[in-house]
Amino acid sequence: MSKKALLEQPAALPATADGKAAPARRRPRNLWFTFGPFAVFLALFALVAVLRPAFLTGGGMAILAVQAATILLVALGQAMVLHVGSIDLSNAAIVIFAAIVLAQTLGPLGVLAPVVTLAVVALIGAANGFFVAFGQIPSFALTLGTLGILQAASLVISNATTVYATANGQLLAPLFGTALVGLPMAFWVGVVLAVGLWAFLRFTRAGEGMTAVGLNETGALFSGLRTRWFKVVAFALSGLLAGVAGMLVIAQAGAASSFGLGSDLLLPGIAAAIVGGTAITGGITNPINIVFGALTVALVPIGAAAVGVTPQAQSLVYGLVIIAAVALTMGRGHNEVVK
Amino acid sequence: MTDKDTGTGLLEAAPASSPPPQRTGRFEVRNLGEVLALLGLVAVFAALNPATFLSPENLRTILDQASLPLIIGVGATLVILTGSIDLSVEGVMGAAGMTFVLLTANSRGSADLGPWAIVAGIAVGVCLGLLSGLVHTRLKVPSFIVTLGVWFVGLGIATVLFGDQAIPFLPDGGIKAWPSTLTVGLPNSFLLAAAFVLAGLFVARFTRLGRFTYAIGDSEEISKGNGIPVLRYKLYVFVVAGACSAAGGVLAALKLGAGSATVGIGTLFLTIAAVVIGGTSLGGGKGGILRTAIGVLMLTVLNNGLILSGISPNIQSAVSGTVLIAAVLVATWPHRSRLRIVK
Amino acid sequence: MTNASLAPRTGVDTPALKLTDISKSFGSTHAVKNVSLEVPRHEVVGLIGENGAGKSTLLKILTGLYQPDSGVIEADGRRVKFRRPQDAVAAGIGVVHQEQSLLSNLSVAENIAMNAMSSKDAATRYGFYRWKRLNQEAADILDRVGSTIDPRTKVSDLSFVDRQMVEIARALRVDEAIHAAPLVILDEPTSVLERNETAILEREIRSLREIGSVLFVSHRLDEVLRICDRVVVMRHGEVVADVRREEVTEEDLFRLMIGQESRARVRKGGSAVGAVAAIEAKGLGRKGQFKDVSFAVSPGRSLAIVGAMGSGRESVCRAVFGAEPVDSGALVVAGRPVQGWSMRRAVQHGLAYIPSERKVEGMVGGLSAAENLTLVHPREAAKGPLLRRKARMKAAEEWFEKLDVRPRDPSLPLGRFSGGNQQKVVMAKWLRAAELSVLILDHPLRGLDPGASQTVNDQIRAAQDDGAAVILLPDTLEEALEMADEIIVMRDGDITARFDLSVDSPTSLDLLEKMV
Amino acid sequence: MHLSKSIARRAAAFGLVAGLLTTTACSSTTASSQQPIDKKDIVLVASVINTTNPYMASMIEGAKALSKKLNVPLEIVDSEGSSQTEISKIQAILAQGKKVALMVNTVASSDAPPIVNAVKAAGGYATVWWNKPDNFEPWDQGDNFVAFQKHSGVESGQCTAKALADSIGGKGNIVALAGVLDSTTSQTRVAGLKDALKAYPDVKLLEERPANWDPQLGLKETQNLLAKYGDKINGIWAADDGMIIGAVQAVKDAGRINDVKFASDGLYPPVVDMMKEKMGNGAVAGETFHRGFMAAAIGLYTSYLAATGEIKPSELPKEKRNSLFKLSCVTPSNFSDYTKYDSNIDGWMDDLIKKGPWETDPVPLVSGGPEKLP
Repeated sequence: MSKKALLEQPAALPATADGKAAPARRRPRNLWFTFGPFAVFLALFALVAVLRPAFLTGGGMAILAVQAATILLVALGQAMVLHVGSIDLSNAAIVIFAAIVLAQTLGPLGVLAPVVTLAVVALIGAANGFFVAFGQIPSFALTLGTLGILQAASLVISNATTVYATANGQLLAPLFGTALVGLPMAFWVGVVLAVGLWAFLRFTRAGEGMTAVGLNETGALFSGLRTRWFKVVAFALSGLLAGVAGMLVIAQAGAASSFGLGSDLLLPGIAAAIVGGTAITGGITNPINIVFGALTVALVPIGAAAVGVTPQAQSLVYGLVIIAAVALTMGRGHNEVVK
Repeated sequence: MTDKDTGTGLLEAAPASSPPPQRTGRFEVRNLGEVLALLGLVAVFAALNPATFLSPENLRTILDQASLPLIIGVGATLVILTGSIDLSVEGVMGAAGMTFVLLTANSRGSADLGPWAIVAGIAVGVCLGLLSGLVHTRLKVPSFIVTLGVWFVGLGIATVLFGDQAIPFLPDGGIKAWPSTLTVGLPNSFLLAAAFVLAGLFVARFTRLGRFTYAIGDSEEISKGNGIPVLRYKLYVFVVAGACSAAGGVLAALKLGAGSATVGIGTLFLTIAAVVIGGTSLGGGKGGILRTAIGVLMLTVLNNGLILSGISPNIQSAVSGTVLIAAVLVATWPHRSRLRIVK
Repeated sequence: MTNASLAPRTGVDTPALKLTDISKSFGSTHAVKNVSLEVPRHEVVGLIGENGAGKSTLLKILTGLYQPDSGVIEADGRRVKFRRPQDAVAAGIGVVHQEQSLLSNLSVAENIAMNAMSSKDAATRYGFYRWKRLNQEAADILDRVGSTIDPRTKVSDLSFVDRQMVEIARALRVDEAIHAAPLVILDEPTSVLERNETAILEREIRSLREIGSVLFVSHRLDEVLRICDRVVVMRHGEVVADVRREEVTEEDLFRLMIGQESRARVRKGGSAVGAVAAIEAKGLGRKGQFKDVSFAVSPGRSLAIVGAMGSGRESVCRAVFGAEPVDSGALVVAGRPVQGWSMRRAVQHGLAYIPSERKVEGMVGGLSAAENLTLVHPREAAKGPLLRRKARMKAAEEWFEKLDVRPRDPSLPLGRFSGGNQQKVVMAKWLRAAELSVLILDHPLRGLDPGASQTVNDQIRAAQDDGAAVILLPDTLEEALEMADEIIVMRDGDITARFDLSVDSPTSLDLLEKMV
Repeated sequence: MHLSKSIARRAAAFGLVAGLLTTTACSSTTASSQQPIDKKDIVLVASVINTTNPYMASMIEGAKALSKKLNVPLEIVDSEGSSQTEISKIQAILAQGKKVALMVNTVASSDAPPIVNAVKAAGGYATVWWNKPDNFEPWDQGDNFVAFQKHSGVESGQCTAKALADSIGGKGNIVALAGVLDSTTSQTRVAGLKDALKAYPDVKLLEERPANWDPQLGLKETQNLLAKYGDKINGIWAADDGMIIGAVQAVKDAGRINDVKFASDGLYPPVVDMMKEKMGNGAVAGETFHRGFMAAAIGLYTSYLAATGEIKPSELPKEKRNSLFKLSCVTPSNFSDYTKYDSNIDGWMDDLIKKGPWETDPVPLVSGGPEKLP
């Protein structure tokens, strides 16, 4: 490692020699880091609104918010894991798992069901983190494995069919039933959580510790920080937020099944996190911008359909827009090497 | 310029204070762990299903099913050796496969370029690889997200090509029969895959492209300092990967005998899991194509064996997942240290 | 296989390298200002200067990594422009970088050939390798630098000095291919070498002078005076002196370099032995690293451990700090034996470790200097789990004053400070500890210029006065003799000698013979 | 640190978006309209699971044909196999303020409620095909959820199973390829299969594997099953022709096309050809006939009638709101009676518009749901 570390140039010649490695801190760049995701979303939204004014008047924003809500939660969880330099491929599977568990417990346990569910999935997430931190298994490989295990678990407990939240559905109804300034409560839940995470990263020692881990884990380790536990926390948060997303699934559909609503949140989640300016290298994350990341990712298919792109071409558009959006907003890490 | 060993968060840094690895053999099989694991799996399933597992038909099935991930694994390994990753596999397969089917003799009668159809299919893959590579190297977008996007682009192309007409079928006999025909008792599909693996090994060992791939994976900074045109070679690697995926797509289309946008379904995670199980480090620079080949065989044997042993499909993914974790755990256990950084 | 015929011989009087008014600036900072210098044939020219004096930039220009804003470079009397590293290579300039610049997962032969290969070379044809030839060529060159490394070995399996040899071999390899009279640039090659290894290197450099010329960059003044025929001094990006060796003393150079008198060396005796040792090792052992290591350091006293590469002394320090496990023996901190020792526990017990791998282990370059400063011991910078950003900034600014850290902006990412200033911050982050009991320093002065070195040493002494026990792994024996109250000599994981400097006063030679 | 320079800036960004949101506050409507809609405001929407599966392609075809006949604009929604995409795209169209007459082939049954609610909120009319939650009945949801329609899965399973069993002489071993594990359609068809096999004690169902409706997976699973049971397999049953296409390929590769029989659901054009050319001397033993274009048209037309007020859902009998449509068993001997419809889609559309959604041959309404498992 030394060899690579030593490559850092003396400060006398800033790494900005070719402008690429400009550290996040330099003003203009920083301003873009702050507003980039918002600007990109605004631009896309405006584009759709111009091409289809009806989209705006027809409550397009509200529909967008509904779709963005689940993506946002998954993306926030993913961002926390990315922030400590790992990745969680299993969080979408956790969403489904949580939804199924919730659907099955909602009847018998009532109000307790969500609590129990969240506790369970938080533990699952923590387990992921534990294996990564203490088992020293690369998160990519580990969560790829847990992904399979969780899928199986969902199939087994749901008996491979659709599970309906028969009783106490009203407990979750408000999430989509009630609206604030025209947007469903579910979305605001996500926004509040985003702000919370932002404050956590910025104003707490643990948050700063996580940032340190993401930027240079060895350095953090030699500073006597609980780097391993920070990872566990990050993964646990990912699980927890996935659990909340699972609640939204039930609130939205009243039922869950292994391949149904929510089973395909993994890629949108990652995309949203990165469009939201999260550096895949870790240590650079702005949860608030992920709100716009999620909105952007949710907007692309809706917008494409709204402006009437032929169905066959829509996933093509999706791919291109995501690439472009990321190219514009991504947090290019603290180093020039991009992998 | 980097405070950290890894270029991307996904990747695993070298052990901080582990003893230096021993001199490697000619090819990258550093230790026989993977091979033994493979043999172990074979032994177990042979014991569980004495009648069926080792039957020639079944072995052929295994080899035939391994052929796709083997071909794609060659490209995927090269990309991962540079420390990047290529998620676009399934999309590229779809696009290339569809292109091929529509340009060769098919039930839609859209066109018949004969062998040129294959070239066209691969060309599509090369272009998509080029796209990934250019965006990644020039715009400095992490390969993870670029190739994620290209995945959708590829699927989109396939869907557009498919349009809203009937499924294009390949006529019976002729080229369609080729993959399953046996030569010296082995299915052509597997022989093709073997050829790809050997070619890959040659590239990795005897060409600048291959050696520079390792160099870049070890450290892009130092490689630059050594005058290696890092970006250009990364681009090459993505193109090669695109070509491999495309070849896989064409082969898959041949096997299916029809055009399908989802022809690559399930290949991506299978391949990446194989690379990881084989022991190639996601951090780049360490590992090799032969390892991946072994990983592919392990997973194919496992999948096939589970079916033969009548494991319920519901829990099959769990078993594979557990094996993946176990394999990685075993492989990395010796490197454990309180200073080891694992992403 | 020297192909002298190919070499353009424009007369021996034309310098191998001539720079005229080279300038390079980044934004507002002038890294290099109107630098002119000559490297005549068959001469060793020393280039010295503080960190940030512009040496590294100049070298990057000479190796084609940077293009100068203005000025002329002439090699063999011909104007050249280095756009890529290969161009410099083609002009016959080979570099031994300050950092290890070898690709550790490739073979020695490949590394030696790499530069040439990535441009044009007989060992690869149409992008295909010819291993036999590659290895043969490598073997020949290694032979010339008197090294017996198998060219097929992987670099990651080599010892440090062997790697240095490979680097030099590669620098020559470059010229072998194209030039008869090479110019080899050595960028602080000795800063990471142990004394005895340095000796080998010096011999090497002298032999280099016979075949070509050498530009030797360093800030070990004694060395420069020993090795070089001429010395060029840089300060603030400009050449402030260009003198022949005979004309100057170490003192002069020091003054030229940092523009001030060096402080006289006061040997610090260290306070009287305290009742309980702050840290005590009882027969510590770790398989393959060190065995049966025992020592005790009382508050206010300092222990230096010296030894060559592979003596295991680094490993001992890391074990004491909990960074490496021990198989045998016990550790006693402030009189109490400790179990389940880890870095976190160590920090809680007031141990501090300043690693040699500063950028990787010592700091988080992406965080601001202030954040680094309060990472370990937040103290006033945090209230429970919450951070107090204002208080932290205030504390940071105080330390910046105290240690004269430049630039004076604690909100900059620490990664963007120069090595010396980084080290000051790294020191400070440990010295902040209210309960600092043991200060472990692993090559604290490595790569630091004299100015920064003094500040660091002052801080060590200060900590010592405040009752901290110090364990020091010095770069040089002089450093050990200057700083320590007690010296342990290690060889191959064993302790071969102990000197209590308040009793006996060994010379560096005494130590050296116990080391090798 | 890396997050932002100052809270103020963050707050600014936030205020901005908050502002943006409030502007849209007024626009979200929750009023559900019961008034008949003027024809020119209506847009037909057909939502399919993907565009590449032959059945889906046929559905799109039917939707297009109907919209041409009715001269009402049409929007196709491609769910790309994802509930998320499905719902968001439908909502996107709703967002444009037009009144929709929707036919949706739901990706998963749990998608129905959110879709129906969204349509209701936008004052449109929806008919759901194939999948919906059991307890989610149109008559509980008001007029905007016009109807739920499907062909009986059990029947499909039964008649294909019968044909297969007979073709292998009432004796032998068969394997089954199911669709996506949690799909009710697949489950009911498998249930029908197992039920019919009760009548054939000598026919053994060796194994049942999910192939997710996908040809590629159909190929792979069949390869594995052939490897596992070798010549033991006399017949292969699939829940849908998409998978049989892969299965046939696998059997051909194994060179056993002449001694394995197939039965499946849907009578897709490629399968018609197989029957025509007597592939493997009649390897395809049994099929069911029902058409995507018919299903799509019936669904769309039902919604359309409700939208124009020509029918009032609340006054319809239950079997017209949760309906099972006829599906015909096809054998190599009689398939030609059905293929004629493919060549004359327009004619069939006229028929549909003349007779209404529930009386058009060959797929008239047979009974009311929900479907009972045997």
